[in-house]
Amino acid sequence: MSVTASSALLVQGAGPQYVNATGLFTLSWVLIALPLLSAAVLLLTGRRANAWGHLLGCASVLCSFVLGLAMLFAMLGRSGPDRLIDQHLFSWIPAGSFQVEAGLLLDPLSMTFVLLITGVGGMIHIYSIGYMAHDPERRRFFGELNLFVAAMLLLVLGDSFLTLYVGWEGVGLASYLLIGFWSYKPTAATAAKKAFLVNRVGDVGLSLAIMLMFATFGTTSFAGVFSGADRMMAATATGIGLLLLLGACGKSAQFPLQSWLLDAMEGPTPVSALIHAATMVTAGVYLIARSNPIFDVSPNARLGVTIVGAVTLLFGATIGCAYDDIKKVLASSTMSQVGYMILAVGIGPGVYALGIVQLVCHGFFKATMFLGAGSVMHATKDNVNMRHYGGLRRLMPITFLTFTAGYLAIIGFPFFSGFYSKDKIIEAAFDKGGTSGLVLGSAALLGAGVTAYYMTRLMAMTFFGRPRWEEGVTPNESPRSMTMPMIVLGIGAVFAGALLTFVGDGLAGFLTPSLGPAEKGSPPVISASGQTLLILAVATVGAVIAYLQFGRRSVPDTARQDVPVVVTAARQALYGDAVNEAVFMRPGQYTTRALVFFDNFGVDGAVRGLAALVGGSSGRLRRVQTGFVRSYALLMFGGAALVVIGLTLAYAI
Amino acid sequence: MNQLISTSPLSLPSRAPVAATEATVSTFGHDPWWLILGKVVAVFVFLVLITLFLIWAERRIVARMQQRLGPNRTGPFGLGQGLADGIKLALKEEIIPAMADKPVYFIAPIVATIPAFLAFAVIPVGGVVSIFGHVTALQVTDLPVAVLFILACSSFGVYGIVLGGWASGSTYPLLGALRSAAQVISYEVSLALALVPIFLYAGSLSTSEIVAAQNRFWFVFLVPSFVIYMVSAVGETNRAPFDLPEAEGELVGGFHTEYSSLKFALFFLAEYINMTTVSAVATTLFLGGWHAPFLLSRVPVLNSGWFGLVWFTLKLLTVLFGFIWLRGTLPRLRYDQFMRLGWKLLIPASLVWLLLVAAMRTLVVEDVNLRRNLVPVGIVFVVLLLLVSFWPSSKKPDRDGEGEDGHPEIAVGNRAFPVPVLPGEQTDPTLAPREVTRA
Amino acid sequence: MSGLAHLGTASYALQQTTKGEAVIFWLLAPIAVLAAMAMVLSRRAVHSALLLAVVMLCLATFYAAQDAPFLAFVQVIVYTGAIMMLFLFVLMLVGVSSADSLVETLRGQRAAAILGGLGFAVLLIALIGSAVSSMTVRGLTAANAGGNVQGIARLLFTRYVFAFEATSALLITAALGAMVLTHKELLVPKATQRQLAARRFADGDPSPLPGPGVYADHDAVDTPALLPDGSVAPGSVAPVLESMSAARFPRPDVLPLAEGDPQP
Amino acid sequence: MSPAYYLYLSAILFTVGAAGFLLRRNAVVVFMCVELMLNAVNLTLVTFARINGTLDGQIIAFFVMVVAAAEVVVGLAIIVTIFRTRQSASVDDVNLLKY
Repeated sequence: MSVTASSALLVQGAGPQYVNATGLFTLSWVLIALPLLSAAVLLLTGRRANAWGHLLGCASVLCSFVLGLAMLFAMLGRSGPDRLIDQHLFSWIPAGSFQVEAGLLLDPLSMTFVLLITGVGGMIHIYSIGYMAHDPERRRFFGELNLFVAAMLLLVLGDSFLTLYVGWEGVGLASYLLIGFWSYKPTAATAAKKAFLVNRVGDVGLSLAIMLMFATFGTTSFAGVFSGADRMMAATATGIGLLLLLGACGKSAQFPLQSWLLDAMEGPTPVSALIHAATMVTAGVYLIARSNPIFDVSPNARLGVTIVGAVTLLFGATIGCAYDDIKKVLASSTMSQVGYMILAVGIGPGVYALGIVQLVCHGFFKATMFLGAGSVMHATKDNVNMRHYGGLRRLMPITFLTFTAGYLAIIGFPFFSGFYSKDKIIEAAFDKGGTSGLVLGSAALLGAGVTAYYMTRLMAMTFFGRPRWEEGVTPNESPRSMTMPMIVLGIGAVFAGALLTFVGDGLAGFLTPSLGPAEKGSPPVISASGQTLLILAVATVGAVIAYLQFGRRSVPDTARQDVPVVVTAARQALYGDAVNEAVFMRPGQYTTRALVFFDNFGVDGAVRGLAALVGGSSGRLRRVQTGFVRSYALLMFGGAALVVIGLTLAYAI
Repeated sequence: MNQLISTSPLSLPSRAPVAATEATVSTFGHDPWWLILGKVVAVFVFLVLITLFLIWAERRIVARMQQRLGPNRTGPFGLGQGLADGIKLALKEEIIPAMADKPVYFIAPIVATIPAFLAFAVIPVGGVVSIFGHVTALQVTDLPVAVLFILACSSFGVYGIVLGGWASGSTYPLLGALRSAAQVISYEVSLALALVPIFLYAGSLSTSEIVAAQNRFWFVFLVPSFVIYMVSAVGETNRAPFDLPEAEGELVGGFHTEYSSLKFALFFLAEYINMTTVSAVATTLFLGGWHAPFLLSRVPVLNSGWFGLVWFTLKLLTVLFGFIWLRGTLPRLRYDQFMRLGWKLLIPASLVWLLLVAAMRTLVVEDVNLRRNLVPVGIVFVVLLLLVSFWPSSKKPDRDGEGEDGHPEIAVGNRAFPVPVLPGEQTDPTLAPREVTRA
Repeated sequence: MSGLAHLGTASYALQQTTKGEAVIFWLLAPIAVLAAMAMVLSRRAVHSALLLAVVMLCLATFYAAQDAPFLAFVQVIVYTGAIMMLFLFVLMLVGVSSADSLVETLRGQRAAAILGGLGFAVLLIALIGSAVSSMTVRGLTAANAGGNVQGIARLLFTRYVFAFEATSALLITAALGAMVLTHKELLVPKATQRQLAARRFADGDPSPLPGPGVYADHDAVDTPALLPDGSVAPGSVAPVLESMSAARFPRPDVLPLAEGDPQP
Repeated sequence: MSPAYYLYLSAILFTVGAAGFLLRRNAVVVFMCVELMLNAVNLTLVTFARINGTLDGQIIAFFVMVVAAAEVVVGLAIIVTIFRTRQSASVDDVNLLKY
């Protein structure tokens, strides 16, 4: 599509109308600049900043949070449509007809993310002060954390897909750096590399989607793309949507690009909490939610999203049942919970907001649990094996309490935040109607039961039962810098769901300008209260089974090997790596070998033949190179004679 | 720039109009054949006579300086000594070494002698006179590039020495020849450079015009040029204290060790004529040529024609006396000292001086308005530069060759290069850097 | 020589030179060609150098005859005086020991060179002949009106000033390059006189080497001294002279070396 | 006599120099042959300066002389260095740079 036609589309477009930033909102760039500046200072000043680097890192994020809060209140003072605030910064790529403007979009959706990132992020920063206290590279850690926060803020604040992409890559870089923070550990270095590579696969999808957008609309800005979205062909929309989904899968560790997340737990626990639980892995959800006008055009793409979400939520939950590594259990839980979000944003208009509610609640309770896990590890000399825990609830009461808050939230215990977020999604899945609704709803329901099972297992193995600590481990409660954030986040885990549902119009209402109004679909298959009871029942069954298995019986120090095939498979992360290897790596390897063979015998054969020809002939010709200057001179002389002959002939003619 | 070269407005306040007695290049080329022949013969005779006189004079003067009498038996005051020596030399047995390269051995003395005579062809020995009705200058000929001619002759004359030394097939002459070659190549540079200021002032390379340009002021006021020229000339003619090619103490007789009889006499002749020639050039270029000195130049009769011959001869003999005086006074330099003097002092000094003269000439010729301000500043600058350049170093160069450049020497242990001990390196006291004890 | 410079300034027909110049040309051109050929064929490098000097002098004369007096003397001063002197200097450093062998070692090189040379000369002359057939000689009378030196100076310092400066830089570089190339690094401290004396005694030969020549009728430096038993005293003749005498002619007057004596 | 004769002379001298270059093995003599060729070219330049009535040819000849001086200085230094290490001044002995 030509540029002029696309600009015509722009003019007539009926997409969201953004208002220009005024007043406080012109400072939105400061939100990003603060952590970025801090990151630059921390990474460039070197050891001189060791003494105060962590404080600067925390302060910058908290300042951003305060600024974000101020903006939230300013935004609440505006009416609905005026809440879509766009701030143009500068002309980024003015290359002929290809004009890319750099700008920031501050709307309810990005505002939600800003507060989540800076709020939860700030808590985790504070937590890290204690957690990383003994690490000689703590300053660098904070620098990279700040870099991550800045990139994540750019991701959610950018007003075009290209800006988003910069942030997208930025968080990928920061994630790589932070997973590999202890790069002297080969596992950490490998995990970082793996995360980076798998993410690249997703990024290719996103970049292709952006290119496709540019080819279609002539622009990559949200305003331009969305205003033209309703007039584009469904096939194009499906293509863009599926490519965006691929990007989201990579970043959010969704099936089939989920394999990196488990390995990413090699990074420091605050990283797992911030990046791999609360914020970065939700970027895919943000992307799909943000791109809702595109998905609105293509039901197929949306179906793809729901399938990915449903598969992943079961997938992650299954893996979570099998692992003994506390962080990996939480990671697979994350995978599963993000699957719920993806499912939610895949179901369609009116349910987007539920996904975001789940996202925020998950941010709280999962961060709580990760920090709790970090606290437990801190107390047990960085042991991550749950079989070596047990009976920690008395020794680490704060950790236990906050973790319990997160636990109750995640399994959807009534009036805890998960109850309001996850259960709504299951209901929405059932409410979608038809076969797909039934299947998706059942999957989500089953997932809730499995979630209850593995989380109960985790609780039982960690905090109950007899101590199974290794020698020399004497657990005690973590320092206040660690417990304080856990308490704050734990409170969030308890109350966030209720707050976001019942205060004012709730988060869903707040998000209406960005994501459209929450619709009431066809009348529910099962009544709402019935659904709630069903979900609770399933979760209770899961929890009870886990309690019987792990709470009542003593937990052996090593995992049993004579287990069913399913358990073995789950312990291998359902063969995610093996599938990757079989589906991608091996064919690629064989293709490469075939190409090498062809290269060696086909291309090189021709080249070598040519070379042999040249070499053979020059082998004879080189005899001319006698090393005797006088022979060369004779040749030169002959050449000069030829020139003279030529000149003479030229004169003669 | 062009103005500087093509026209010759002198910086001197006023230049007297060229008198009828002054010659220019255009004066020449009109003589009848017999007159040219006469001049050539006259110059030849003049040179031979002055050589004979010089042989006597040198011996007498050196003898006086050494509280001796010198030759005083042959003729009045022993004046016939030179002639007697010449006859004796010519009649001696001629020995040709078996190892000699005969053709070269033969032509070497000739090659040495001819350019020595040739160079005198462009020396003006007097003003314009009338000979049998022909108005002509007392000079065989003149060229627009006469000074270059003289330089060419002197540079060619050294072939005689080099070839003679080589053709003898003997070691000492060869060493003498080598020294001579290096010496001539080195000193010709400073000699030629010393002459360039003259060209800048005279605006010509013709000897007669240079002499004419000295009508009022002699170019001897270009003192650095004069000094450098004289020092270089001594080096160029292999005279003491720069007579290294024939250093008796080391090389027996130097390049002419194996020569005898008439061939040796030719070398002898060539050396004295060369001495005469460079003195004549000094006279011509720096001492006003045939012009009468100072106040006498105001008298027209004394400053023209045949009188010029007298003044010229007197000046020439004065300069020649200087040569003899040097020989009687100064010890011979060592070879490396000699080379250092040439390359490290004379050439840089003449370059700096040339730059200074050129700058002054440019200022004068271009009539720079600021010259009143610029000239003093420039002079101060150049003086400072000279001071800095030639300020005697507090470090004495090591005379007995034990240390290079006076730096403390570092004893070489088992390492290939004399490098200082590196930090952390094993310092074996026997290998440690130490100053070599000076004798 | 003195009159040559004026030959060029004399007026002459456009195509023709003066008779004097023609005489000089026909006198010197054969000399130049013969000298050049002799230079190529001469076995001793020094002779070659001398003959080349002769060629250069002839060319200098031609320059003078062709209204280039400045160049003529620069030719003598720079080429004959400096460059050829440098050649002689180097020859004495490196090539005094023997005459060159003229036996050709590269197969076909000599024949090819001679044939090629002849053919090339013929071609070149033919080319010049066809090129100059329509030539008009303008002469330098106008260009040299202000004097040859002045004319050259004017061009040199205006149109060719950059080339002039570039060549000056080249000369400096060449001088430094030659110094660097021929510089011998002193790796160990120079032996002092004391050390030299000590070494001489340590070597067991404190006295000077035997001097040359013990015959009454031969006291030349290349005549070896004899030991009491009549054999040649080793080291009594400088090695350079030994190789020269061996290379140049046999010496019947030198006693044949005794068996087992060190060969010179 | 036409000035063209100088050109013929220079052609002959150049050829002699070139042939000498091909025939002689002593590096110094070879070098002299190069100088002979340069001189022959100089003669051509001077002659053409006269034929064309401008001094440019003489200027070029002057530059040739200067450059020749530089060339000789470096070239002879190289010959001396080679002689010092190999005790030979033959150009045929310096033949390591070959197939």
